[in-house]
Amino acid sequence: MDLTVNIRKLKLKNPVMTASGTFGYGEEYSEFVDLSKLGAIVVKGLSLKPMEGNPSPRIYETPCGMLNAIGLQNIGVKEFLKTKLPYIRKFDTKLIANIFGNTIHEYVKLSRILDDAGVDGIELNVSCPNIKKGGIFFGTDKKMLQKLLSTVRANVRNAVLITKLSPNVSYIQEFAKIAEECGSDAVSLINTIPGMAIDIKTRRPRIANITGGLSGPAIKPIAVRMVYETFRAVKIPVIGMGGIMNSSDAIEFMLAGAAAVAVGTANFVNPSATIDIIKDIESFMAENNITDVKELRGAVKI
Amino acid sequence: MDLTVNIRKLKLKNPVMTASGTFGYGEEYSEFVDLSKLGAIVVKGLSLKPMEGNPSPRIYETPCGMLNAIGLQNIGVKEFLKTKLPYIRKFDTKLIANIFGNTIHEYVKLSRILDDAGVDGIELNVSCPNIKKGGIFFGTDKKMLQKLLSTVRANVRNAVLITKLSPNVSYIQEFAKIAEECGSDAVSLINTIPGMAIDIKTRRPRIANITGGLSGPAIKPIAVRMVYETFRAVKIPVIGMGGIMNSSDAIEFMLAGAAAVAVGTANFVNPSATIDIIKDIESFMAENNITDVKELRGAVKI
Amino acid sequence: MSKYIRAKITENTPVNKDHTLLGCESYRLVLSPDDIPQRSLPGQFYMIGTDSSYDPLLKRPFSIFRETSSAEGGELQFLYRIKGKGTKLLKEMRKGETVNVLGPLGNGYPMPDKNLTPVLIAGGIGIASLFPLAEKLSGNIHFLYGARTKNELLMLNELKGLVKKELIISTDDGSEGEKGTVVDVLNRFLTLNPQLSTLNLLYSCGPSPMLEAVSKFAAEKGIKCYISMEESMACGVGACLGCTVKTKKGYKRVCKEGPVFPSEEIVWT
Amino acid sequence: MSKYIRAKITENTPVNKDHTLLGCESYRLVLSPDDIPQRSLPGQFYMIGTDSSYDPLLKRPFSIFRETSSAEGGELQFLYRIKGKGTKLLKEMRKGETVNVLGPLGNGYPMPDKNLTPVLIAGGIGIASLFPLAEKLSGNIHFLYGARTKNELLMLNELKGLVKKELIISTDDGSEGEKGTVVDVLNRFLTLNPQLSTLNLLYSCGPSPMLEAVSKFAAEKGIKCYISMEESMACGVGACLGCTVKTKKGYKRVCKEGPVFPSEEIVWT
Ligand SMILES: Cc1cc2nc3c(=O)[nH]c(=O)nc-3n(C[C@H](O)[C@H](O)[C@H](O)COP(=O)(O)OP(=O)(O)OC[C@H]3O[C@@H](n4cnc5c(N)ncnc54)[C@H](O)[C@@H]3O)c2cc1C
Ligand SMILES: Cc1cc2nc3c(=O)[nH]c(=O)nc-3n(C[C@H](O)[C@H](O)[C@H](O)COP(=O)(O)OP(=O)(O)OC[C@H]3O[C@@H](n4cnc5c(N)ncnc54)[C@H](O)[C@@H]3O)c2cc1C
Ligand SMILES: Cc1cc2nc3c(=O)[nH]c(=O)nc-3n(C[C@H](O)[C@H](O)[C@H](O)COP(=O)(O)O)c2cc1C
Ligand SMILES: Cc1cc2nc3c(=O)[nH]c(=O)nc-3n(C[C@H](O)[C@H](O)[C@H](O)COP(=O)(O)O)c2cc1C
Ligand code: FES
Ligand code: FES
Repeated sequence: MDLTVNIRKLKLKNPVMTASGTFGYGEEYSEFVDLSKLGAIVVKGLSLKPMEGNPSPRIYETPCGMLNAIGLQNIGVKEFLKTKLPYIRKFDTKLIANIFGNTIHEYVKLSRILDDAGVDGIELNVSCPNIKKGGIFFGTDKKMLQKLLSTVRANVRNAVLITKLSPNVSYIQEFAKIAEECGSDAVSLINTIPGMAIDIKTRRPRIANITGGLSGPAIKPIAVRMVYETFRAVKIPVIGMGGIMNSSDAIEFMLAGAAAVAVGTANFVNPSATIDIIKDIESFMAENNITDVKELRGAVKI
Repeated sequence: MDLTVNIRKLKLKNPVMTASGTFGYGEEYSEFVDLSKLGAIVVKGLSLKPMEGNPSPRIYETPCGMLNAIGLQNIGVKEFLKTKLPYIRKFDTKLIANIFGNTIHEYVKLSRILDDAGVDGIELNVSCPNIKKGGIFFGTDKKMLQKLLSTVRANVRNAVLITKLSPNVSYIQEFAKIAEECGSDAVSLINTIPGMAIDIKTRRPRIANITGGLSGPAIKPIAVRMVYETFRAVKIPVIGMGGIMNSSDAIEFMLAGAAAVAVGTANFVNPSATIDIIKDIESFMAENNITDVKELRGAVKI
Repeated sequence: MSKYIRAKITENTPVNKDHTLLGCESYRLVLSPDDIPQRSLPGQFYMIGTDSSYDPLLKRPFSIFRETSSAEGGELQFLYRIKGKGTKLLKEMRKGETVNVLGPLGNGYPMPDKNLTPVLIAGGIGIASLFPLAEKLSGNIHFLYGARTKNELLMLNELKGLVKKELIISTDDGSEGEKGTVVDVLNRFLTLNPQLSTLNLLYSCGPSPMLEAVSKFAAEKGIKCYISMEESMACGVGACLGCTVKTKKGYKRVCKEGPVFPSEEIVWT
Repeated sequence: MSKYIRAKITENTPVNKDHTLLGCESYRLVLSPDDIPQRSLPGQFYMIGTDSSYDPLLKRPFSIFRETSSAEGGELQFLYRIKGKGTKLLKEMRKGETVNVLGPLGNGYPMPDKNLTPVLIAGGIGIASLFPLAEKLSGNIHFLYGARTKNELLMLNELKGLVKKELIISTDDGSEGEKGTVVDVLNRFLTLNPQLSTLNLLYSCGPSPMLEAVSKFAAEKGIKCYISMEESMACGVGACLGCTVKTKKGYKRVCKEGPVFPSEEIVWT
């Protein structure tokens, strides 16, 4: 049975990775998951300098989902390279660094540092605010995205370059096409969907940041639709995520067109979700006489 | 205790209306709901000619939500005026007709017919495909929306004109502003969010139409955020909906900025949801010494 | 008048012997509603749900299997098979807990002419809907009842006591009764009893492929046939237009114009 | 090592007399896990959840109240108060049903020097976390326990048997023990026992405003104080950064660096 998948030149032992920000730096889950069994570990979003993040409350549960506004708290790329990278390198898995910057320059610098440090993949989170243009996001502005991606592309030589798309657009496939044209090796989707909740007793937002990103099973139908639309629009691999809780969900994303999948909020519900999903995909393949997991890709019958 | 709210010149006895397509033509729920107690009844989307709708399956349950692709099946405006309007008129409530067309001309014709027939409000569903431009939606194209709304505006004299916005955009408030500028009396949001689900056994989409619209509690955080953003951007009243299941949800939408709310999927879960919500809003007001429901509007503390 | 009421569970227990076998797990649910709803007709159904969580969200439709009323109040009985999320959670519910029920809904089976002895054809859990029809007709019927395997068959003793004409049991795997599908059996039955074909009437409830086969059979032989259709439902009251089936007169709502349709009306796709 | 295991419910029953009173409803949950996790420290916690539905989705954190182990296996005990959706559903669960538990998590209370007799200050359901500390210290402590009203007080008899020094009960409404907040009581207590102030140590667990008041009090008097903080949690293992509190050294995770923090580290906002 062949579980391997390729994200361009990067070969994963299986299609299951972790979603950025939901698996820490791998270490946090090492008691529950044999990290060597994962297709890849995508770490919490990194910035050039360490970031403090947002005040509390940062998370709030909603029906079949959760809002979060962590505010991209992270230890910064320097500390990451010093302490976290060596740790993950002890395991037989691929490492993908998720990054974000406030300017194109910051993205370029980060990508270069990480590429030089030999990470396997770099995932650009383009849904964070661009300070220069105040409130405009790379991920929802096509021209900005184009500029960002082509500049970063010219600076990354070894790592595969993945663009993580924002779901907060009318036609996500148009953004995926831009990523493809600018030389992204793959696109990943979806990031969380902006949402809000209010405590009717105190009349305050449930999240200190006012709004937060919605994740979990609640958003799965939206994510599957976007993966389907994107798969039909681009030739580069699509990494699908958004509410994947079990192997059926993972297979659903692959049928919609995902070459690989990422497991996010499910880690919180079941710390060994990733491992369970890998095992259960294998059982599903065995039961259905599927010898190569790649057969599932985009195999939805229309 | 004052529960009345105004949608411009239209005065509702309370802020609770039904969401289009979830309450039939009122009659279907008359065994469970005293229709005279409702703020307004918004009927199933009407077109000029009767429409057949989509093949089955049309609905599928998802985590805390449901997908639907009814395909705008309806009896057509003529039959509506003949049999359904007179029925609803027997009750002491307001009647809002939800309409959609394939061309601007169709919207205009429908609005005129309904305005002449004396409906209290006309809600334009602008999230349906524009056949002329193949796949472009009025609701996600600002220029098209502008053209549509200003033309319809010039043709509606008595009914209040409500534009029902699509959530499938990056910044819904920009579309709300266009509605305001073009003379809409109010905006309503959100419509369902496009989604998809696949049966991994048969590999077929769960909905015959491939994609469907996601509604229910799952989308509430997205809807609350959009109402909040819209309320801050326009002066015209905002009608909030999306996953309202109970009075707390309804109050949450009002705190975010909704002048009135619409109850959709909740009717399926509890056929007397609308009535329960009205009663429970009253109790909440009594317990919290709120004498006028309008005090809640946009009263979230930031 | 249908009603929306709370009902206490008075029983929720397995009904078949080896009920843990995959795909066979069936339960009997007995409810005593707060308020007695209108008496139902055979073939009508209730929407049943809980309000403890939004997952599952929608109510699920179940045929009314039996209704009793006494001085202390009425009772509603259902037979259900475990299928997915909703039924899995339903079976976890205990005596004393409450569910919300909406009903009775739908049209129910039209009554046959007094001089007819109709043939009832149940497949699998379709028994839940045809059993009360058999009771209402005082057993003056032929009953063909098929399932995939022995374990899936329910209410066999009750049927034996009730049915006054032929009762033919069949299973796909031959583990009980005749071997073959219920349609095979129907074919053989009517070939052996040709006098029944012309003057008779069929009623059928079961999985969709079976209903389609029965309908085709009825059309070929020119026999009037009523079938109870299944579609996913949201509202159950005709408002959402979610449960439609294609008929020669356009889409019709299973929850309102159905679930029982004359088989010749259905457009099979 | 913390573990993620399934555990059968062996008890899930109300613990206070008039437990239906609003805001007071408290339960004891006893679990027998499939696999015995590492012994916990007082102040550590478990994340508890079910997998029957995605609503509620996340596990909820509960302090470990008691741990026993015998030849047949270990038992985990929790005390919980009904708050929202998750706890409401938890109380509906019956003996024999299973939950998923993740733990033990967090740091737990640091042990005091042998020559000290610390003062433990519990507010409301905070008793669940401080009771095992009192046990571990063999009752060689002073214990101040406050609640809004009589009905909210739990484990009074057990406390009376356990605490060897002062045990002072208080309620906001005066329905049991002294009238006033636990901080009022603390104030009076240390004024009456000035010798305790300088050499002593406070441990506190309870609602956030109480912890803030205790912290301020400790700072004023220059007493070392450990408090157990509460924040909404998603992962419980330090991965999501959802549960942070502001400290003088930046945001720290309640689930990992906490839940117990030296009170002087916290930046109250
Ligand atoms: C009129 C009518 C009467 C019925 N009577 C009975 C009965 O007496 N006993 C019995 O065991 N079953 C009966 N069914 C089928 C029963 O409603 C489904 O098995 C049940 O809804 C499955 O729910 P689930 O959550 O377990 O499965 P899931 O597959 O998880 O359900 C997912 C969704 O699909 C819908 N759905 C899936 N299958 C069906 C179906 N076959 N029919 C309708 N909705 C479906 C559910 O309502 C839900 O929204 C009847 C169906 C109809 C339409
Ligand atoms: C370390 C720690 C130990 C705890 N020990 C106990 C205990 O022993 N007994 C007890 O009764 N309670 C304890 N709590 C509080 C308990 O976790 C909450 O009361 C519970 O999560 C509320 O869940 P709910 O679904 O009923 O309420 P809801 O308000 O519906 O919860 C909604 C969401 O907010 C979160 N949340 C709400 N309030 C809290 C809170 N105070 N702390 C953390 N998350 C919260 C929930 O996890 C959930 O995601 C502890 C909390 C922490 C952080
Ligand atoms: C707590 C939390 C933190 C996250 N942090 C990041 C991040 O740093 N960078 C990023 O690209 N996505 C981040 N995400 C988004 C996830 O990677 C993922 O795209 C999203 O949660 C949808 O998947 P899920 O529904 O499986 O969680 C975060 C999500 C959560 C819930
Ligand atoms: C079955 C169904 C049919 C609908 N039909 C229409 C429609 O005809 N016109 C329209 O504008 N919105 C329609 N909607 C959208 C609802 O009016 C509402 O905007 C949406 O469902 C979100 O609210 P809810 O989550 O409370 O259901 C429909 C929704 C559902 C579930
Ligand atoms: S279920 Fe809504 S119309 Fe039939
Ligand atoms: S709960 Fe996730 S870091 Fe603490």
